[in-house]
Amino acid sequence: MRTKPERAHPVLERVAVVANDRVTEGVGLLRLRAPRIAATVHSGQFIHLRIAVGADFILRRPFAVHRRDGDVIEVLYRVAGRGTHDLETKRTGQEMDAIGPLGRGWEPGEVSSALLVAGGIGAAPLGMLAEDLAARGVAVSVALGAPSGERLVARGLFERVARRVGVVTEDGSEGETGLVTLLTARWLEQETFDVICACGPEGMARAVAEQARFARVPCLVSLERLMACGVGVCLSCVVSTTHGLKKACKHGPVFDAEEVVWDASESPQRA
Amino acid sequence: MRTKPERAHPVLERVAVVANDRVTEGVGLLRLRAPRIAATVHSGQFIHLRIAVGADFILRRPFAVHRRDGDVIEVLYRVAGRGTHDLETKRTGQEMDAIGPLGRGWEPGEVSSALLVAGGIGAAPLGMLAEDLAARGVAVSVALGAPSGERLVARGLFERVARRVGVVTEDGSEGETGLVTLLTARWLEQETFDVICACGPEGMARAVAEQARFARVPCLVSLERLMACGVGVCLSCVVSTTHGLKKACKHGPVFDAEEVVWDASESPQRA
Amino acid sequence: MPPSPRSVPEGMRPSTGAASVDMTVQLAGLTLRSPVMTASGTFASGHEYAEFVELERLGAIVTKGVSLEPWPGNDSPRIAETPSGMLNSIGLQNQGVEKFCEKQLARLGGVDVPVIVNVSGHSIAEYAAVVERLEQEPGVAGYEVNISCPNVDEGGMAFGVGCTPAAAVTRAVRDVTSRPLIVKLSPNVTDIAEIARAVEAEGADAVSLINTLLGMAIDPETRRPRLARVVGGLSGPAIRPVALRMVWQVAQAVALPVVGMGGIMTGEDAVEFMLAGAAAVAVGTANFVDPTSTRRVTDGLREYCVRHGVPRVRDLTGAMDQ
Amino acid sequence: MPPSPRSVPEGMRPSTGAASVDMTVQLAGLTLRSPVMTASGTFASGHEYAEFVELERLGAIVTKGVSLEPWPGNDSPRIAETPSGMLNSIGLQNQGVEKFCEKQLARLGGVDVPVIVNVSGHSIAEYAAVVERLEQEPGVAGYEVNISCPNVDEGGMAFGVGCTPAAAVTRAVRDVTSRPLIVKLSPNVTDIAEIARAVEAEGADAVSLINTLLGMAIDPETRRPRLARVVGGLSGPAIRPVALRMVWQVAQAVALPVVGMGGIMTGEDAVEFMLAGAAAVAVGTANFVDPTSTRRVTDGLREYCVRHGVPRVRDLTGAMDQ
Ligand SMILES: Cc1cc2nc3c(=O)[nH]c(=O)nc-3n(C[C@H](O)[C@H](O)[C@H](O)COP(=O)(O)OP(=O)(O)OC[C@H]3O[C@@H](n4cnc5c(N)ncnc54)[C@H](O)[C@@H]3O)c2cc1C
Ligand SMILES: Cc1cc2nc3c(=O)[nH]c(=O)nc-3n(C[C@H](O)[C@H](O)[C@H](O)COP(=O)(O)OP(=O)(O)OC[C@H]3O[C@@H](n4cnc5c(N)ncnc54)[C@H](O)[C@@H]3O)c2cc1C
Ligand SMILES: Cc1cc2nc3c(=O)[nH]c(=O)nc-3n(C[C@H](O)[C@H](O)[C@H](O)COP(=O)(O)O)c2cc1C
Ligand SMILES: Cc1cc2nc3c(=O)[nH]c(=O)nc-3n(C[C@H](O)[C@H](O)[C@H](O)COP(=O)(O)O)c2cc1C
Ligand code: FES
Ligand code: FES
Repeated sequence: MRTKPERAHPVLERVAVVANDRVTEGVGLLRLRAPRIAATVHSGQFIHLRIAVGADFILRRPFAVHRRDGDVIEVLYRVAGRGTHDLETKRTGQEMDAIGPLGRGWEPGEVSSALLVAGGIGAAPLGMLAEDLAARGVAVSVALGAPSGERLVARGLFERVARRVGVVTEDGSEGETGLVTLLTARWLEQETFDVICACGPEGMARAVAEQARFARVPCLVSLERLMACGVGVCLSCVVSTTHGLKKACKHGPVFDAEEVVWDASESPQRA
Repeated sequence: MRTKPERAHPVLERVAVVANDRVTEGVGLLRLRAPRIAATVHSGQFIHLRIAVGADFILRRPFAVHRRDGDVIEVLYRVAGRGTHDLETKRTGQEMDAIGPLGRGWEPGEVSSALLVAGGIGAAPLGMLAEDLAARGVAVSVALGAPSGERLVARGLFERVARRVGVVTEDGSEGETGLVTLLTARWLEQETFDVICACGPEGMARAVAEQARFARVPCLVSLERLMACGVGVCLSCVVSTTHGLKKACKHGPVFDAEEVVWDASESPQRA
Repeated sequence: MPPSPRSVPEGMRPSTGAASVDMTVQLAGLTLRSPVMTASGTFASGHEYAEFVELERLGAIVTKGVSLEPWPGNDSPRIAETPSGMLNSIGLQNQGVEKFCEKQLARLGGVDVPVIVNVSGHSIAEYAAVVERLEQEPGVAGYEVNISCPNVDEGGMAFGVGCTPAAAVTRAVRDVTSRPLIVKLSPNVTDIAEIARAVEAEGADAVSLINTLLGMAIDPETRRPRLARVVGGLSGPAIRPVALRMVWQVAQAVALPVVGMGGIMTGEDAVEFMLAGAAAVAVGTANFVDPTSTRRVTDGLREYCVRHGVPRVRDLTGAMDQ
Repeated sequence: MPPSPRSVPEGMRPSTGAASVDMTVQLAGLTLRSPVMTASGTFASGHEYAEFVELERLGAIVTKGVSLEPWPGNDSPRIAETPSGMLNSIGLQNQGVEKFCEKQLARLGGVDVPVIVNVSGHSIAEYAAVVERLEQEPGVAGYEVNISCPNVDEGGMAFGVGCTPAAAVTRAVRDVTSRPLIVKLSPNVTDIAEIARAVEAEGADAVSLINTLLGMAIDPETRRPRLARVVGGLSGPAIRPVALRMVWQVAQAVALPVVGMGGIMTGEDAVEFMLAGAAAVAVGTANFVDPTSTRRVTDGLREYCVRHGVPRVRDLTGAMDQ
């Protein structure tokens, strides 16, 4: 099912903050001038960002490219710890260095309809995909889930480009009450899709993958792992698959759901 | 000779940058709103400043209080390494925490004339002293030395309050050519002083102390040591004296030159 | 350290007030008000930091190392900063046990906090002699025997890197005191659990770890070692992962309570050490960075217990989930 | 790392151009173009970083550890960040020596840089068997025998923490190859110099150090260890002082050349290791932080030599001023 677009070599680029705005509680949108990365990035790929130099935390942090806008790439980030906390303080004009574009992104192939499923910040890697699919005339449906209305992100973007956007929150503060799989289950009963692309907590991705399997719809999932190098060297980011261990940074982060051997303990969100 | 003014307990204070301006090549003047420290500081005392939190360098950095101006204390700093490099980037409004006032400052006692000798950034702890002495009607002479004219600091302040300011640079780019001891030797021949107060590279301080001894003028020197705690706990800052090892942070940084057992290897400037 | 941006999930803040956490712990026969002690050599005898923290809220004050005769310590420079840590080669500078009793101990007399005296020696006999002298002092709550100082040529670490000498020092001190006896272990060994077992067998009441890791730094500009004595002890956050691993190994190896230390900067760091098996913790280098560290660590530990519904802080000891 | 604000004093910049520094060093019979090598496990087999640095400018590429049969490595999570460092418990995941020769080695065939293969084993016989297989490969310049991996249950570090097993592994490998043989030492020992002497006696051509320090971290929120395998190896700037001290100790203890590593991030860090006695250095964790690290370290080392008028980089080895 997956076609393999030519993937450009990653580059190390000095990127400059164009804007960094609060989107909602604990979520920010960073716009980075990154002409070289922007030139070749595919949806679902990520950058490995060096947030701080000389800080006591030394590793880079991986972030999906949420959107591309000419020379600029956007990163939608949730404040989770030290690195993202520092990211929040970056101001226009400040520079960081980024390696990218990295990994294998969404490669849905030739499709005419697609269901995108996002849990919370899982919407990040789906933004560019929704735009690209819509531009290609694909009928895009988006199911957005979050714990509460304030945790919903990127709704505006999806509403702009998708044929339909459904919202589910656990506390019912916006849209239907429950988990996003409530909605996807219903939609999958009502109609067929050529592909499902999901990103969110690993439990959600897994549940969606099961629904997809049951509905016999090909499903791609974007998985998160702790990453040191980001370029396939250190073996810190392995994902158990039916073909053995694969590197999330190189063979992923997007995997065919069918090949994933789900193992909750591998996900960094276990914490 | 030394009277012992009542020394207030040091406090831990959140201080805010009021201004941070470049003074000359590699030297900056930091103005910090620090009402509690400013309230009790004596000339020659210092603060122990936590420049960065979460950086890979963890220790505080000691700086003399150069001047006091109401609620504000001034720090004249030379960019020497990581900490002072970060200090240079601080902007108005940023906060740090400081412990102070620390140590035993200049305690010249009742004098009617004083010779202040500064080598380069050694002028820092002499600023407030010059102002205080002048305010008490003491005739203040200041001998300023530096490698070159651009490395001269605080000249304006001294010219405002001192009866006389002499300048010597090693390259002759300003004032006389040579070492500052050239000037102090001449002055000490020509007239008498009730006290000499010196701060600069340890070699300079030592040379001035020898001249003072020869001229039978009491001499105080401010010494620098690497400091971890700054409050007399860790024993990292010891100075060899005729009364055994003393702590620069607690018994100093100002010592009676007569009691110092000069040992070049103890000075951090050996590097 | 900046406040952790990790926000407490709604509904997880239990209604129990902070006051309801039982912060007491038992250590070597002592009941401590809190598991947060001071690490030897980083708090002097408490007086200097009394301006920043209430000494009475500490679990215990552990003094700077004391020897029989005055020791001059090492040449300067004695410290160097390293990434997230520092090296020191103070070399146990102290005025000897007589002056110590006369000055420091006397000064602590009025303070309601257990005082544990850290004891050094060049020989087994010296350790015992220091303790014998201290036995006459009612103000001493117990001893921490330092067999792990990397900064002296004779004695010090030499006793801490082999089972036989470690056992011998412990025995010699045990023979002259029935007060609580903590032995402080060196991390510069292949198997720290083995040393812990050896001192346990000779009657130690507790072990504390880790002392500093032996390290070094050179100034490329001068080509000279940054410490006059060339090598020194590495402390601070940099060593925390090593310290935590050793606490975990030792806690599994012996029945004795363990005092954990090494790079503790926050309450959460202390939680890590307790989960790994420490009954109490000590704060060292953090005092230099922030003189209120002991209070901050204590408060952070209590808040953690409140947040997680832990009624007694001692319930954390060894409670790592594996 | 930010550029050091320490400015070069006027008049100290010698007129000699950068090109005039002789950067070659001798190591275990090999002539390296530069003393800067890669640390095993942090550079894979070079291919991934070829997009960021010229492999031909490296002193040598040291590959990820290779064993006889494929090893799956440890469970995830396999890394955790710590102050100025990181823990890893990758566990020597590799595809086995056959696949290694077929894929990685073949791929490096066209690259003009010495390839040193890092060798692992669960048993002495396995080490020898891996090397025997590699002897058939002309593309192998030498071996680094890893007796110090803290991340596997059998073998690995167990061989590196005692003189007898360390000597036995060295002997077994020496018996099957006359190629350059480097033995990689564990820092998790009481006396690393003693182990170095033991492997020297059995015919090692060089020693490399340090491998990672055994460490651990716990997530207070979940109470679980941050690594699935609980303990892992600490690397990065945090361990540099310990690494430097060990290099200095070992360089004094043996006549063999020493490859120094542990937290090298800049050219000046490399200078420190050489001054302490290293003939060459390896860059590990820094590659993850900045993929151009090997180049940056090489350039920094050369610039240091220019600035200080050092004609041959090898003149730095052991040139600490004491
Ligand atoms: C390929 C990829 C793409 C990602 N894209 C995005 C994105 O577009 N937007 C976004 O907000 N986040 C994204 N993440 C997650 C993001 O990398 C982490 O939230 C971030 O690294 C946390 O750094 P920190 O220093 O703030 O938190 P830390 O203090 O390091 O950790 C805080 C919490 O975040 C978790 N965490 C740490 N590292 C990762 C990681 N690599 N992946 C997932 N969780 C982690 C930890 O387990 C812990 O619970 C992505 C992760 C991967 C692997
Ligand atoms: C009591 C006291 C008062 C001082 N007052 C001033 C002042 O008013 N203005 C000023 O510019 N500097 C002052 N110093 C020196 C100042 O503390 C150091 O320059 C500063 O700590 C260097 O920090 P860094 O991180 O920039 O440099 P680092 O990278 O830490 O070191 C760079 C260089 O500075 C030297 N150095 C480091 N720490 C000290 C130290 N504690 N004392 C002296 N040299 C050191 C090192 O040996 C090295 O050569 C004072 C020092 C002391 C002890
Ligand atoms: C400056 C300094 C002095 C020390 N002096 C002693 C000492 O006298 N006796 C002792 O047992 N440990 C001494 N230590 C070790 C500490 O008590 C502690 O074991 C070590 O620093 C690790 O903890 P930390 O990382 O929190 O500092 C000293 C440490 C430092 C930094
Ligand atoms: C992710 C990772 C994997 C490693 N794998 C190996 C290995 O396979 N064989 C080996 O001898 N050392 C291995 N090491 C140790 C490094 O080669 C090096 O000795 C250590 O990391 C210290 O250097 P550094 O601080 O520069 O990283 C590994 C280190 C890391 C961080
Ligand atoms: S993050 Fe290093 S291999 Fe994937
Ligand atoms: S700096 Fe700690 S005693 Fe002076």
